[in-house]
Amino acid sequence: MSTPVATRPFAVAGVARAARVRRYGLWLAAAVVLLLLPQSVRTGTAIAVMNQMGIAVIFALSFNMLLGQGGMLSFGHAVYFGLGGFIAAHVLNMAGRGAIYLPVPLLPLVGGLGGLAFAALFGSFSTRRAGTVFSMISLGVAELMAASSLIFDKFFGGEEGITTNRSKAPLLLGLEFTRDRQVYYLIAFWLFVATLAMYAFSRTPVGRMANAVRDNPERAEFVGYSQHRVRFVSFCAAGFFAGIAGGLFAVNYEILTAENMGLNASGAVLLMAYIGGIGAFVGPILGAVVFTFLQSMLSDYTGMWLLYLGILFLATVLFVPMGLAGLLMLHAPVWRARRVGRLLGPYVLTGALGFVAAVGIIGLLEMVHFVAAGRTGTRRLFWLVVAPRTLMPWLGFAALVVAGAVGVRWTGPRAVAAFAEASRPGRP
Amino acid sequence: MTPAIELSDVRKSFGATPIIRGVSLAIEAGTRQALIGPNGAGKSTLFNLITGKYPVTSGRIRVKGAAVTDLAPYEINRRGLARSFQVTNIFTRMSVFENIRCAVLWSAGYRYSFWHRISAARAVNERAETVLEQLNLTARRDVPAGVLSYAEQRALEIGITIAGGADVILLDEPTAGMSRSETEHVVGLIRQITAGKTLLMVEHDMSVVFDLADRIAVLVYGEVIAHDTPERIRANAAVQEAYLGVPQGGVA
Amino acid sequence: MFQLIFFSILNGLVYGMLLFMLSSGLTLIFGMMGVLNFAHASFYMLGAYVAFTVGLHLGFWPALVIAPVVVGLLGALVERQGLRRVHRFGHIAELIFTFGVAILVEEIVQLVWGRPAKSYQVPAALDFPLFRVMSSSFPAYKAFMLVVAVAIFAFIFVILTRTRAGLIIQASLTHPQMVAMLGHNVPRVFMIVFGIGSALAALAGVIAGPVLGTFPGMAQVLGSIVFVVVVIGGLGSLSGAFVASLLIGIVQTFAVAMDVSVGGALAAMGVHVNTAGALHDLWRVTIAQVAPILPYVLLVLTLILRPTGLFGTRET
Amino acid sequence: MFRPTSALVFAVVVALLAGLASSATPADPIRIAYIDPLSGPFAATGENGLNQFKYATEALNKGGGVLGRQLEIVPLDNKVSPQESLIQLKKVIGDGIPFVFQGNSSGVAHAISDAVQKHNERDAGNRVLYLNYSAVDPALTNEKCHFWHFRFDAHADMKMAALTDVIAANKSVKKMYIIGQDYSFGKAVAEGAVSMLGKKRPDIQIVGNELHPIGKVKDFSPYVQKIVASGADAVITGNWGADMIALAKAANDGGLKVPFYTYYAASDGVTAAIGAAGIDRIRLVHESHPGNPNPPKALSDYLTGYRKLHPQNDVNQPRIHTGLNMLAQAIKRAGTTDVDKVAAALEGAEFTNLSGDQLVMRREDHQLQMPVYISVHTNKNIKHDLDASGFGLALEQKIEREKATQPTTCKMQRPS
Repeated sequence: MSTPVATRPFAVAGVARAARVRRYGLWLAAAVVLLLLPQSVRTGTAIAVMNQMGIAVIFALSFNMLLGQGGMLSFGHAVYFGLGGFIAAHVLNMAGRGAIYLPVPLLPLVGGLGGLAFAALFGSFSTRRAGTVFSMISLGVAELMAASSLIFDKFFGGEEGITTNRSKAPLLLGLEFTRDRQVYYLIAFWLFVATLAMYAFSRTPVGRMANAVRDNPERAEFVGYSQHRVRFVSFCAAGFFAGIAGGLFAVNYEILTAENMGLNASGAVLLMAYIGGIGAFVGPILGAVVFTFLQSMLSDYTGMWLLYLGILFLATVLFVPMGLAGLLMLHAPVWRARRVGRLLGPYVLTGALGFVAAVGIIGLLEMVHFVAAGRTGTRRLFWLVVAPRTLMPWLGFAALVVAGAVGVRWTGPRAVAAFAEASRPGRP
Repeated sequence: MTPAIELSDVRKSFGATPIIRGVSLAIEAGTRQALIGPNGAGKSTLFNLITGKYPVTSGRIRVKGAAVTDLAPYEINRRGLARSFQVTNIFTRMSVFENIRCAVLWSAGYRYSFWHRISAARAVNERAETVLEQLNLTARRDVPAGVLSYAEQRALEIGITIAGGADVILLDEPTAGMSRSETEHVVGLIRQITAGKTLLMVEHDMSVVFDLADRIAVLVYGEVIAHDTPERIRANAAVQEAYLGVPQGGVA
Repeated sequence: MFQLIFFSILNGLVYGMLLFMLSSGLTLIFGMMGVLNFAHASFYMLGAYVAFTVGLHLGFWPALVIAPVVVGLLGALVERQGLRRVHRFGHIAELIFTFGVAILVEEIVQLVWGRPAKSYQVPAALDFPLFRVMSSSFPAYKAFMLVVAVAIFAFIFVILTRTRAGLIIQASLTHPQMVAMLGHNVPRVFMIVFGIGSALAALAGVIAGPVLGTFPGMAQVLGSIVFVVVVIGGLGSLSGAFVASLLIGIVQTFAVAMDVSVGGALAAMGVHVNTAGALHDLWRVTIAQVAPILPYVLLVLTLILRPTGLFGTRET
Repeated sequence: MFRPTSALVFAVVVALLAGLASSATPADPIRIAYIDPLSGPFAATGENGLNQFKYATEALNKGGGVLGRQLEIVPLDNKVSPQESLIQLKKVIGDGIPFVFQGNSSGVAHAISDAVQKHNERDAGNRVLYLNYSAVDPALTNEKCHFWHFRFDAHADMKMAALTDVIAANKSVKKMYIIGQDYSFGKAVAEGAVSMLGKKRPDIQIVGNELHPIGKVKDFSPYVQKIVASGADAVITGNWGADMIALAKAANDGGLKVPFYTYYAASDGVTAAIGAAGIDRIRLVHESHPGNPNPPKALSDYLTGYRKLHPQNDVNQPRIHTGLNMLAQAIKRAGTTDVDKVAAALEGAEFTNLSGDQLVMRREDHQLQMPVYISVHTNKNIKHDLDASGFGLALEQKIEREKATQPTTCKMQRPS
C-alpha cells in the first residue's frame, strides 16, 4: 500500500499477468494434486478420510457463503446438505430400479437442486431478517426439520435413514463407482468444480453485494439493492452447494439419516469454517481439512477428542478470530518482503514451548479422564506409561504446563514483536 | 416542469409525538437547495421519509413525478434518488474501490447477477475509478474503508451517494466535523458532482449553505416556515424569529 | 378425564415454571447485553452436577445454596474473561463464543463426572406423595419446584422494581447506552447480571436434576427450548418469558395427552383425505407425536410474524 | 491478498494429507473393530461395552490368543449414529480389519449390515464380517439377513415371546399399555407385543400403544398421566438409556405402581435411578442369568472379576463374552482370519456360555439360539448388584432354548 501511485500505470500490465499466472497456476496445481493424491497413499483409510474431507470442504465453503461473505450465522445449514442428500439418495434408488435414467456422476447436481429448492423455500422468509433473528430462525427451521424427520417416515426413513446403492445406477461413459478410489475421483471432480464456482460467485455483482449487505445492510438499500433479495440469492446459492455436498455424501456413504440435517451437523460446519477462518475464501477449506483430520485421527486416540476440539474452537474465537487462514494471511506482507526467515527463530521457540505446555495440559486432562472414569492401573500417554493414581505423573505434567506457560509468556511477546518488526513496510 | 421532489402535507409521528407536522415542499429539478433549521426541527427525519427509510404517517411524496410514498429505500434509489448520511455509513470491511463499485452496480444494470464476472464489468470499473479520482481517493483505492481518516470517509460517503449517477441527490450534513480547508474541498466537490443535477442538502455551516444553495427551505418544529432564495431567507422575519427567538419588531 | 386434565395442568405448570427459571436468566442477559447465550443451559447442567457432588457430602439443602453460588461465580468468570473479549467483534462473535462454551462445558462435565447418568435423587424429606386424586398422586417435590419457581419470580420482581440495582438493570434493558452515560460501570453490571443469570440457571438445574435426570446431554435437551421461550415471550421481556414459559409448558403437556391424528381431526370435521398418498405420514401422525416440535413451529412463526415476541418492545 | 495466503494454505493442506498418507501401520495381532458410542449421550453404554470387550479379550490373550496371535480390540466411536458408523466402517475396511462388533441401536445395525453386504459383494478380496452382539430388530436375521452378519443376542421377538408368556400367566393383567421409542426397535417391540398378546391372552385389552421421539422427551410425567388415565394395570416398554431413566422416574413420581415389562431397565445408571421404587415391579428380559440368586460359578467369577476392575460398572452384556469367544473358536477352526472361512465356521457352531447354557448359531439365519431369562428388580438376596447401588436383578423364570426359538424368513445366500 506504500507503493507510489505514479508507478501504477507502468507496472500494472506486468503485475496483472503475473497475478493471473499465479492465480490460474494455483488452480492448476490444485487440480494436479487432486489427481495425483490417491497414487501417493497406500491405505484405504486415507482414501476414505480424503473423501470425507472433500465433502466437508464443499459444505464448509457453502456455509461460508452465508457467514463469511453474507454475514448470516446459520445454525441450520445442514438442513440443505441433508435434504439435498436425501433427494439424491431417493433419485439414486429410482435410477437403480430403472425408473429414471441418471448416472451416478450427475447425482450431486440432483442434490444441489434439491438443496436449492429447499433453500428457496425456507430462505424466502428467513432472509427477511439479518443478525440474531436470522440465526434464531435458522435454529428453529433446523429443529423443525429434525422433528419432521420423525413424522415423514417414508421420505426420511426414520432412525434408520435411507440407504441406497450406487452400483445399481446406469453407467456414464463406462465409469464405475464401486470402490472408494473411484468415488474419490468423482468427489475430487465436484470439489474442484464447486470450489471454482463458489470462488467465481464471490466475484460476481451479487457476490460483492453480499459483502456489502454483510457490512452495512442499510447502506446497501440506498444504493439500489434490497438486502432481503441479496441475502436470499446468497442463501439459495449456499443451499445449492450444500446440496451438492449432500449428494456426494449419498454417493460415498450410500446412507442418509435425519442426523445429517441435525444441529450437530450444523454446529460442526460452523466449527470448521470458524477454525479455518471466515474472513478468507480459503479459510473453510483449511478448517474442513483440519477438522476432518482431527476428527478421524484424534477420535482413535482419545474419547475426549471433542473436548480438544472445543478448546481449539474457543481459543480461536478468543485469540485468533480471523482463524487459521487469517493468521496466515497476516503474514502475507512478511512473505512478500521475504523476511520469513527472521520469524523462524522466535516462532519455533514459542511453538516449542507452547507444545510443551500443550503436552502437559493434555496429559493432565487424560489423567483426569482416567481417574474420573473410575479406572485403575496404568495407561500409555505419548511416549510414557503412567499410573494416574500416583502423584508423580501429576507433578510431572503440571511442571510441563507451568514451564511451557511461563516460557510462552516470556517468548510470546518477543515473537509478536518480531512479527511487528518484520511486517513493517519498507526495505528489508 | 415536474419538480424533482414533491412533498404534499407529509406528516410523521413517533408514537404520539408529531415530528413532521404537515410539510409541503417542491424542489425544482436542476437546482441546488438546502434544508436548514434548528436542532430537532426534523431535517434528518424528513430525509428519512423522502428516501423511504421511515414510512410516513400521512401525506404523499413524489420523486420526479412518480409516487414513492410507500416504497422501500432501494426502490426509491432506483428511480434516481440517492442520499448520504449524517453519521458515516459505508461498507467498512470492503476496500474503498469496492465501496464505490457496489454503488455503481445497480445503475449499470447488473442487478442480482451471478453470471457476470465483476472484474470484466468494464463500464462499472471505469465509472468507479472515475469517481475515485473525483474524490481524490485513488491512492487509497485498496484500503479497507474502515481504516480511512474521518475526512476521507466523509468523501467516500459522498462518493457512494453519487456513484450510481442519480440525478436527485440528498446530502445530510456533508461537511459536519470538518476543518475549514476540508470543508472548502468538499464544497468544491459537491459543486462539481451536482452540476446539472438536483441537490437537496441539510447543512449547519451557513457559509456553505449560502455559498451553494439556489434556494433554502427552513424547517422549524416539523413545519417549513420559509422556502426561498438565500437573500430573501436572510430577510425573512419568521426565520429570524426561529433562529434568534426575538421578533424583529418595528421593521414592518 | 378430569384426572388427566387436572394433572396435565399441574405438570404443565411445573414444567413451565422450570422453563421460566431458565429463561428468566437468559432474558436478563439478553436484555442487557444483547447476547443470546447458547451456554445458558450448560450452566443449568453444571448446577445439577455441582449440586449432586455437594449433596453427596453435605446433603441436598446446602447444595441448593452452594451450587448456584459456585456456578454463578463461574458464569461471572466466563463473562469477565471470555465474553468481554469477544464483545468488540459484535453479536455474531458473542453467539459463536457462547456456542463454544456450550460444547466445552458438556465435554468438561463428561471429563469430570463421567458419562453415565448420575443418580441424583430427590431429598428424602420431600420424597412422598403430597396428595392423591383418584389413582394418581402428585409428588411433594414437584410442589417444592413450583414454590421455588414462584419465589424466584417474586424475588426478581422485587429486585427489579424496588431496588436501585434493579432500576439500573431495568434501565439497561431498554437504554444500555444511556445507563453507561449516567456513569454506571456497565461492564461490571454485565458481569453481575451474567453471574446472576447463570446462578438462576444453576438453581433450576439443582431442583430439576432429580426429576429430569442428571446426564451429560441434559443441557442439549433443554437448550433450544429455552431459546424458544425467550423469543416467543419477547426478547428482553421478563413478563413475556413468564407467560411464554407457562404457555409452552402447558401446550406441550396437553399435546402429549391428545391422541388425535390430523387425518382423524379432519375426518371429524367431515373432511376426508386420501391417506394413501405421498403425504400419508402427515395424516397418520398424532398430536402427541408432534408435541415436541410445536415449540419450534411457534418459534418460527413468531420470528416471521412478530419478531418482537409477545411482550417484547424491540428486535435484536 | 489471494496469492500468498492461498499458497500457504495449500501447502498446509498438502502437508496434512501427506501425514495422512503415511499413517496407519501393518499389524501383527488379530484386530477386531468395535464400533459403538464412545462420546455423546450414549457413551456410557458404549464405554461399558468396550470395557467388557477388553475384559473378555484379556482372558483370551492370557490363554495364548488365537492361532498364536493376540487379539486386539480397536475401538471406534460412532455416537450411535448410522452415518458416523459408516464413516468408521470405511476406516475399518481401509485398515484391513476383518471383524466388526457393534451392538447399540438397531438403526446403526441396519446401516452397518447393509454396508457390509454391499462392500463384500463389490470387493471380494477385502471382506469384513459383522458381528452383532446387541441390536435386536428381528428384521436383521429375517428379511434383511445375509451371510456376513451374525447375531449373538436374542432378538426382540424371542424376548417378547418370553415376556408375553410371563404376562399371560399373570391373571391380574387385564389392560396393557405399550410405550416405546419411535424407531425400528420400538416399533418391533410394539408389533410383537400386540400380535403375541393377541394370541396368548386375547382378553387383555391394549389401552395404549404409544411411540415417542427417541431422546427428545424431557419429562415423561404427561405420558405417565396418560397411562394412569387409561387405567392400564401393566406396561411394556423397550425404552433404553436416558429414555428409560426418565420414564422410570416419572412413573415413580406420578404414583404409577403397575408392573413394567422391559428390555433394558437395568445397569448403566438405570438401576440406580429406579432404586427402591422399582422393587418387585420392574421385570426385564435378558439373554443371561442375572447373577442372583445362586449364579453359576463361571458367571459369578466373571462378574466379580469385572467389578474389581470397574467398581461402578457391571457386566450387563455377557453376550459380549459369548460373541468374542465364538469368534475366537471359529477362527481357530478355520485356521485363518479369512472372512468367508470364519463365517462358514461360525455357521452351526456350538458354545457353552457363562450361564452354562448350550447355544447354537443357526445356519439358516445366523441367529444364535439361546434360552432367555426373566428377572425382577429387587434388593433382596442380591449378590451381584448393578450400578453399585445395592439393587439388582433376581431370576424369576427361564425359558429354554427350544421354547425361545422363533422361525425365520431368511433365505441365506452363500458366496460360491
